[in-house]
Amino acid sequence: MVSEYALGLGIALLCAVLVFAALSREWDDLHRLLLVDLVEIPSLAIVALVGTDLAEALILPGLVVGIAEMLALSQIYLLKEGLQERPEGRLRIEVIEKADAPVILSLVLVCYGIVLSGFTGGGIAALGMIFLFMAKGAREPHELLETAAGISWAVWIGAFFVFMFAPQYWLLAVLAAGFGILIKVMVKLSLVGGMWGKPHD
Amino acid sequence: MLAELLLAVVYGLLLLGIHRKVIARIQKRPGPPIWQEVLHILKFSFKTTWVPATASGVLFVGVVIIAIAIWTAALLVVIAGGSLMILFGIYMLHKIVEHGFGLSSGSPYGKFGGVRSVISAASEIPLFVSVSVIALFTGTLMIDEIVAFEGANGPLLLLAPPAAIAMYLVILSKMPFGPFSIVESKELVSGYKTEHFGIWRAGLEVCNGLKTFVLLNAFVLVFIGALPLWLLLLLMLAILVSLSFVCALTPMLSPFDSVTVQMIITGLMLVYAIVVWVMI
Amino acid sequence: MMARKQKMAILALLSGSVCLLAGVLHTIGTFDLVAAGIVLIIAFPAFVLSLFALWMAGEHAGDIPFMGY
Amino acid sequence: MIELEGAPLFTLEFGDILVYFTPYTASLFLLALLFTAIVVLSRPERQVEILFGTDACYAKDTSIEELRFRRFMSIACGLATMGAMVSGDVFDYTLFTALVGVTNVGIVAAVKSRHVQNAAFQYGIVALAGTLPLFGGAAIVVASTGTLSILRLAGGTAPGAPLLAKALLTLGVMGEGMAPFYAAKAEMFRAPGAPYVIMCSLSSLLIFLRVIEVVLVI
Repeated sequence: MVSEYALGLGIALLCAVLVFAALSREWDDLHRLLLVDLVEIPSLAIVALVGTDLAEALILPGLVVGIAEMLALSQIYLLKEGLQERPEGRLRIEVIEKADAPVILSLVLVCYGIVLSGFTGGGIAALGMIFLFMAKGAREPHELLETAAGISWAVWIGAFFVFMFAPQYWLLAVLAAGFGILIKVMVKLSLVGGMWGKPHD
Repeated sequence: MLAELLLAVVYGLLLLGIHRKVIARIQKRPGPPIWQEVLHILKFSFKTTWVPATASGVLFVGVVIIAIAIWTAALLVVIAGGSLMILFGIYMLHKIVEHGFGLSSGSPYGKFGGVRSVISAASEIPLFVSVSVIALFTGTLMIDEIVAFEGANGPLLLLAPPAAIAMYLVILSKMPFGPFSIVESKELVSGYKTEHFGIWRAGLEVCNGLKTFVLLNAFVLVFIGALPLWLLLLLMLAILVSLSFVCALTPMLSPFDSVTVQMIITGLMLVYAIVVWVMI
Repeated sequence: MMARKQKMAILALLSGSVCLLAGVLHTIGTFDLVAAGIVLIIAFPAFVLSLFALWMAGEHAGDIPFMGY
Repeated sequence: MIELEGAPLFTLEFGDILVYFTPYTASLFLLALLFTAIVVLSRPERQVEILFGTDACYAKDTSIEELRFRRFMSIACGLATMGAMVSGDVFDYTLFTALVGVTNVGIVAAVKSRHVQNAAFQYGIVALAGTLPLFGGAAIVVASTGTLSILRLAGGTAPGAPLLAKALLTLGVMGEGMAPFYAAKAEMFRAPGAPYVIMCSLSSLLIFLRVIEVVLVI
């Protein structure tokens, strides 16, 4: 009887072999870039197969590094192909731009996100902010948001040090970590709404 | 320890001089005197020296210091009977040194030398195979324990001849005027050394003397065993002369062929390592 | 401002005596091989280069300037 | 472990995450540190180009902006390499290795030469594909032995890692810039800025030297 883990591993490795076969046959750079993104998925599957809390902790950094490489490669692709044009148009709905509703709706979402805290909370609060930015057609202050993200990340890391060196203050550390990741995820996701258009105009 | 260091520098340079002499005699040339490399150091150290205007100064000078330092470290590892892994690491790092020499000056000749050194990266893998086969046979990588193993079971040269051949080829690929010395072939003036003149070049030659001594010494220690000093030096000389014969009788390969041949050798060595691993 | 020759002489003397000291201390058994080795790895390249530089350093300023390519 | 490379000199544990030095990894760490220091201190060289068929030659200058970005990337690469040298658990090691891959692309990405950018892109594809065997190898190690700590795996208290995991780890590191996959990387060395470019080859060399140690002891 084959164990479930071995079966899963076999299937994931088979997928990996398929992707690599495709990668070796493909010569168009853009398509290869897309295929490489597909390589990430079986690799995450292999990590996920571990099936413990640790696996969850391992997937996140793996995913982050993968996405970082992906972004860097896409940027180089744009540079080397000389593709400089970016979409100019934005969502412009005058009714929404003038109304108060988006403000209220996003306020509700942000408040609910803060109540939830952590990853999910960050996601929901970010949704509210994205909605606000898109509806108002506003340009968010990138530098300010980046600074906020950086500080909250430092808070998150600091919380981990509290866990390691002063475990008796765990409640404080949990709160700090939850708050840190909330702000971090919120800010990072809300940048997605503002990444269009000319950079730094 | 200081005595060994000085001996290594002088004897290594002497070996390189003998290398040139033997090659010359095989090719029916008179050849330079055998202490030519020692004279070279003296000559270069008495030249006016500066750092080229286009060079990346810190790297240009720093790489000379690093070159001498890593091979001093390698010699100390061999003397102390330390880990073969460290020796292997230092050997691979010599590639970075060549790269640094070539690229730091901005000269196209040096750059080509450095890039050629980088593309012949396959030449290190036989050493790794040799190291891992030794580990499989003796169960250790510390040189003194390997020597003790040989005292009990006979020299590794007889137990694992292909590993010895692999290391021999590794030493060959670092010898000047050999089939694989594309990094300093004459169409690149002097390859990666082109722009290092005066005392920088003298420092590099000190490193070369040390390197030759360390590699040959490690070969004798690892594959034959502990010997009295005079016999060790004699055996090193014998191995060097055999290397000189190979260098004198083979043409320098083109960069492409050199890399291809090194890749084929690497492939064969890997197959051998797998066979040994399965058998033991 | 010290002359280049003098600077190199000091450096060579210093690194040379450090090398010698490490070697001697190792021989009489005060230093173990690792400690002496680390000292030697740092001091020996410095000694070699400063010694070479000492030989040819001009006693007064005014090297031939490099004119560029 | 003790037979292979000498006893650990220093160990620092944060639960599962640990940092340790053996004589071998300590020497590799010091080299990474040394070259990072050179990157910090050194200015890039001015590459001299010859106009083909003529006697004319000219020296290229590197703009300050490009210099800053590439120096930052090289320092990041040096830090990632140092991290890979000292980290005592397999997953952190693979993470740092993947980071070396990203920063290597970054080091040459700012160079305004089509050849270099093309090479960087091709290398990036290989490096990104290499993360699958890397993370996969680490995941198989933890799934089959229950621990990621190299010291515990080497000490014999945990069952040895399967051969598949070791092979995948080695393959992944080779994908980040070693021998057969090196072809994608060679053109990157056309780029001017020797101290930075050297970081590319030094980092992949050092992580390769480290993976040999990891694979032999676990």
